[in-house]
Amino acid sequence: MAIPRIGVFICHCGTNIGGVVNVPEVVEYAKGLPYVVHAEANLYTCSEEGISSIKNNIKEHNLNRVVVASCTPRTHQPLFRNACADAGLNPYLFEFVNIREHCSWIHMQNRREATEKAKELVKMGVAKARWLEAQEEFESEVYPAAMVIGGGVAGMSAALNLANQGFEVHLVEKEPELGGRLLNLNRLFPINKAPDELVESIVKAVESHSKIKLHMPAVVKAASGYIGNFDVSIDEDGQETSFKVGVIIVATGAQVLKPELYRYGKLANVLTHLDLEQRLKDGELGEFQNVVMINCVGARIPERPYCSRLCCMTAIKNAALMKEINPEAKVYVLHRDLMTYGVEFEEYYRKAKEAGVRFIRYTPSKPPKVVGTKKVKSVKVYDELMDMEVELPCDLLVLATPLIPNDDNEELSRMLKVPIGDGGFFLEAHVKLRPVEFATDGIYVAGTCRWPADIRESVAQGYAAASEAAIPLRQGLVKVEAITATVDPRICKGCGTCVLVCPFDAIELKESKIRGLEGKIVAEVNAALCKGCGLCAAACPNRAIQQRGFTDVQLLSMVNALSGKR
Amino acid sequence: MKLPDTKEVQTEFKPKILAFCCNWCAYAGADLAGVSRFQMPTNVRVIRVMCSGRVPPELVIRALANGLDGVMILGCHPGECHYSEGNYLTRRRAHVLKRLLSYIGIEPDRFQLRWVSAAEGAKFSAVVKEAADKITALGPNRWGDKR
Amino acid sequence: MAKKSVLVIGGGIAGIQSALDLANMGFQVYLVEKTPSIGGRMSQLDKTFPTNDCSMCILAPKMIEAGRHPNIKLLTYSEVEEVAGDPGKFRVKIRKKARSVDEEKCTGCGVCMQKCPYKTDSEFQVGLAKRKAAYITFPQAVPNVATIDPDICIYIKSEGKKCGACIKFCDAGAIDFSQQDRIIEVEVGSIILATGFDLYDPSGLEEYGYGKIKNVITAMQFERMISASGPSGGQLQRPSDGKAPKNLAFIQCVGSRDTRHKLYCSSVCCMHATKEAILASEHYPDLKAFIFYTDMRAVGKRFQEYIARAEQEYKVTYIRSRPSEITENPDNGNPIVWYEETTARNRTSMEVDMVVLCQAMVPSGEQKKLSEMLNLKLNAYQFVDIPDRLFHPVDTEIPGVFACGFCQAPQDIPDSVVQASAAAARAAEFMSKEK
Amino acid sequence: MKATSEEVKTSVKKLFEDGSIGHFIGYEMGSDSLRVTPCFLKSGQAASRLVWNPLCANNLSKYLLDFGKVEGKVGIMVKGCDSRSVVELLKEHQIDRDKVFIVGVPCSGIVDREKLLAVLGVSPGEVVAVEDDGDAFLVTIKEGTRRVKKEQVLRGECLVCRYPTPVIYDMLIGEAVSSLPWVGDDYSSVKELEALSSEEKERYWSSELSRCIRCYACRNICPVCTCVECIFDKKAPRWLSKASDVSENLVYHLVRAFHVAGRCVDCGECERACPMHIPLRSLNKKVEKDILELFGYTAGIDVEQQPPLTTYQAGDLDEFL
Repeated sequence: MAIPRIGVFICHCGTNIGGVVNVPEVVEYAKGLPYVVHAEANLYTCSEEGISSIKNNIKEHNLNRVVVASCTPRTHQPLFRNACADAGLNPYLFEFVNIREHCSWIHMQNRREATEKAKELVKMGVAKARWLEAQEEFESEVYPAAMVIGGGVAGMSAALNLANQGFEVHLVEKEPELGGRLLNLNRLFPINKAPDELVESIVKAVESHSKIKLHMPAVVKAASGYIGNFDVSIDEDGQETSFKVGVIIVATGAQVLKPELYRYGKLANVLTHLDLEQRLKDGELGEFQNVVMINCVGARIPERPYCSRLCCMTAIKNAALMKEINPEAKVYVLHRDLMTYGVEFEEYYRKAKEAGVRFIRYTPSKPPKVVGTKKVKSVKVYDELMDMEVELPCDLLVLATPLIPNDDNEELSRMLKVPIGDGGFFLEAHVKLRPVEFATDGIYVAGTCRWPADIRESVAQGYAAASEAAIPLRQGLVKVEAITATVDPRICKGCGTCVLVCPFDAIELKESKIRGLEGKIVAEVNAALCKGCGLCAAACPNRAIQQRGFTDVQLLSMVNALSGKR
Repeated sequence: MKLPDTKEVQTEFKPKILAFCCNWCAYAGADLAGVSRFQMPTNVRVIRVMCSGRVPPELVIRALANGLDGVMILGCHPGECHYSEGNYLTRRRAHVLKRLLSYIGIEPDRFQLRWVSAAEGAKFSAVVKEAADKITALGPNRWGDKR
Repeated sequence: MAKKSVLVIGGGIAGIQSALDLANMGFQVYLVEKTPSIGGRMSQLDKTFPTNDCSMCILAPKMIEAGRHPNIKLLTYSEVEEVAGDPGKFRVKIRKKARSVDEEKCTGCGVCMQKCPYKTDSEFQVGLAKRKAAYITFPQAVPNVATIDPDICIYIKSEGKKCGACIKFCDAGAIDFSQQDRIIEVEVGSIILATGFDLYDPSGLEEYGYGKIKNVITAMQFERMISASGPSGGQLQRPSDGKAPKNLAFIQCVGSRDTRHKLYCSSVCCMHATKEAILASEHYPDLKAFIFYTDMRAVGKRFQEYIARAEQEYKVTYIRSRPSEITENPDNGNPIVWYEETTARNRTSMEVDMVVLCQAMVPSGEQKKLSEMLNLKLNAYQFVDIPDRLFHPVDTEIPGVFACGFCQAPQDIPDSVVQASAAAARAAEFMSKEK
Repeated sequence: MKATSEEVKTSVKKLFEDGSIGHFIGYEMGSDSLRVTPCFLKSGQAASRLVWNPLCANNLSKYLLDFGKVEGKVGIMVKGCDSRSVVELLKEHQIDRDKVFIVGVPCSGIVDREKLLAVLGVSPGEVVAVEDDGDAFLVTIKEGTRRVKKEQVLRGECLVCRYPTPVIYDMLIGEAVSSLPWVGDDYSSVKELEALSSEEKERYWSSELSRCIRCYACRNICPVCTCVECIFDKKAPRWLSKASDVSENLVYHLVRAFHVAGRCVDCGECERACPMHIPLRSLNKKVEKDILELFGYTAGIDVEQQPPLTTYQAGDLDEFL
């Protein structure tokens, strides 16, 4: 290893760091650390100015290690690694020190100690950097096919998009029919059309597409592998089928809550909107004169705090339809906040009001009460505006209940190793900027399995997931971050501990082919399967297996630096 | 066995605590604590590892023998490990290690395993505060540089 | 064979997302942004709801990636002039405005900004601060190069007779007043519109006194004020006397859901007011924030919990009422909010130190020009019309032309990012068919 | 029937003759009549050197590692504890089951040489022979034969031995012994230490560990310490400084205890080898006890059983306070 020449770049982040940590003092301190040949402060190291300073200094000072002390590697590591690469330095010779999230932002009242802590963090980073080694990323080919799980609108949109881009798509739907939730609807908001024809045209396009292989009714039984190379096996109508795909899109949808409120299921004239739509579709609704609809049934309550996003529009849609069917009918919508966001929903709401639908706002502390023993006769509600309880005659009570996660989310989550978050919906990689990606590469999420969404949002997410999935498919090659495990076969005693702890079956005991070690049984890592967790490295008794980027010597150096040892 | 009480009373003792955080949950939780500006004691220094399961007992033992006053391993909640089962293995090791450390006289609070999710910025800061308080109460680690 | 190419108009988060997706898929992307830097509205935000992630922190890596991507040609300070040709083969003329700065030579050091003697209101700081005639919009600008504003530069106005300080002090020799606007012609298979939004001027709502009552500001101004990179370094300073307010009132639906102004709901104001109230309470633990709202529209992931946190942890008070008027206490400059209590039905008032108006958001001004150029239909509110909103949510009526983000409907960042990726997918699909 | 030296000799000789083994690792008498040493045989003729008596303390299993490349099978003599370390070696693929022939001998306890000499008040040269006699040893010294109760003179691990009969063997000489009458609470000494305060424990272990001269005898003799390059011998990273101060000794012994966690079979070799009389088994017993309590696992019983620290149950104890 060449003698380390470490450059340290310390970011003010405007005042985010500089306002708390005495950055110039940290710079001076860094200059005195072993192997540091250059240290400087930047207003924003992530700005083009900061980046070019890194590049220039790599050249000027012949740096062979770079340490940036700024924010979090979780967002900025790729940027600085790329800067190193641009300047001809292997990107793995870069080390990140977090002095913002882990220092300045959490010690705003204690500048002295924050500065001391920042120094120590930099010292630890430099200690690790001294032992960094250049790494080559493992490259693997992407199998040019996708699996889309779920044949609702989100899944079908994703499948069609990828198929039209020329990729083979396996569409796996658990029901015997495509269309998902839409099939149960009577009309769609805000266009007020029946879904049948609209869905049919999409279903036809999917079914007739030469690139789409439809598996129906089918469920995913097992999935293993990694981006570019997933082995999937499904149960298709009782038969096991296996295939290979490069990417996976999860678009499994959600279900509608059947509430245990307002005597639903006990009184015949209490329906959910889904029940109502089914009856309308089947022409089985019958006569009605006084319709009351209650929103937020089972939603926005402590045990289910979220807003299901689309129930308000569903209620408005059906309320207006009730008026349309029977203009003489009295139709009330009892709501909390009315979530008619955007342009069209607001208009939709206005039109329903104009059509004579009455909207009454109730407060959760005084919820509506159902009157009647065999059937609902009336609904009592405290009207906030009138400041009094009103009793509304009712021969049809319709409840707007939220979308809730599918029961099989957890199983799928375990199988694909993707997380479930708030309320049991799938958790995306970043709620703001990576809404349709999972943290696991090569697996994407769209539609209501991620969060309640209406049709256009689900379709957009389907397309968006297809867009992210098309990237590796089109690139044809993915690179794996070089933090995978490596074995020193000279030291490995072939005990197999690493094999036992590896969650990904990435390690095997094999006869060595290395000269001088022929025939010795040693552990061998399949870089394509290794996900870089480092479990093996911690378990190996003689440390013959190491995780790149997190080696023993690197971690130990940090510990020693922190405790003032060399 | 009767031994004299050797506990020193020190004023202004600020323990130094090392926290290994897994990249996916605890480190992200620590980031969130930062983004949320949850203020907390300055004692803790974080080392990022990809999984709590990467932290070998050797490193914890070494850190304590070096004189660090406390070592924490923070990982994903059971069942939420990014690598499925890393934290379960960590949990087994930690149980054994904690008891072993206690056996030779290193107070149990000096080595802690805690679960912090990516969404638990507040929990991260609570964990840091709690550790700092407890370890401050214990006083300096007497095993550091012991001759 | 030349790469298939796409034109993305608008360098905000939506445009950046579309551009990055397509570039990563292997398409050549022309990303056109009318201001000197990409970043858009998101770059002006301090934090983002509901995680309180620092907006610039999550945006900057994407901006830089877009700036350095080999498949993205960044055309900032540029505007589309003409679109001709047919779907699959659009011929586009782009005016790259004279920056008077050589982008290759400029290092973004900012010396010209320091030395330039002429000032105007900073767009980035929403008029809360001045910028120079020579300026870099904000520190993380991509590209990080200076621009000289011809409207106020005395050198340009005097045709080189006066000033020239920037030329004198620029070590890099990057100042180039001989630059002329350039017309760049490109041929693209597909076009993505991501032109974002402008802020509705609340001075039209005379009852709220914006522009007359000093301590009535807009939400975007507040955003800059509370931001560490803002003119006051994150300190709240009310305009009349620079004092930190002890209480704040946020007024929702200013110009939105209003028959006299915009009928639609701007979709994000409930949440950004909540965020701003939280941020203010974080900076000033004793501060009291009141939010006057119509419906609290918190429909996204973790939004309800965010509101609950604002109420419980930060003691933000939500008042369901649309204030009828704001007057000013002449003694101390305090705005007085007049409103009707929902239940008591009394007209009552509240005197606060500062009022923040959550103004409506409207399609950006360039939308109209672009629609004429493209012969594209806009709806009644000037948003891009999407004929089949449900099943083709990013397709305009012209094949090969897609629209995403705020230019087609009010929406928050994640929804814009989703639509941006969706538009990229549709463009890729469209160009795959056009083999 | 107890196994005798004679039976061992004939059996091993036969094994050589019928070609079952090409090598044998057993015991022979050593420098004095209170010592046996390992002996390595290549043919049946030499089998007459073999002995089996209550002095056969050595765990021979580690020698198998040296016979990896020889022709034919290697025979080895194992007591209950030794057989368990053989299980561990098999589990970790350090030896090939097809290449070893395990001759098991049920064991009713091994004499602790130092304890015996102290009890009798004699020097080593004065003892002529030691024989097993149920709950006592018959010790022949010049003056005659004395019967010494086993509890007084057994090695520490034998006092808590739960596996007197080998758990794996190809041939068992003598009758299986199911349990030993004196074995009660396996962990009473561990519990005593556990009950101390942190300060008391610290004083105790500081004093014990301060004696360590880091000769590494405990590691070198340990049958499950099989690493090609011990982490303490590595230059980069250097886990341990050369100084043998208490902190460094602490690292050494704790890490060692952890490395054998779930693998240690309590054969007691480490403590027997320690020239400074550090109660090393105490650390190992502590870990053994915890692993049994926490995960219900005992090392060295079943080759197919997965080591406790390489697996988990979702319902494992989740309490850390």
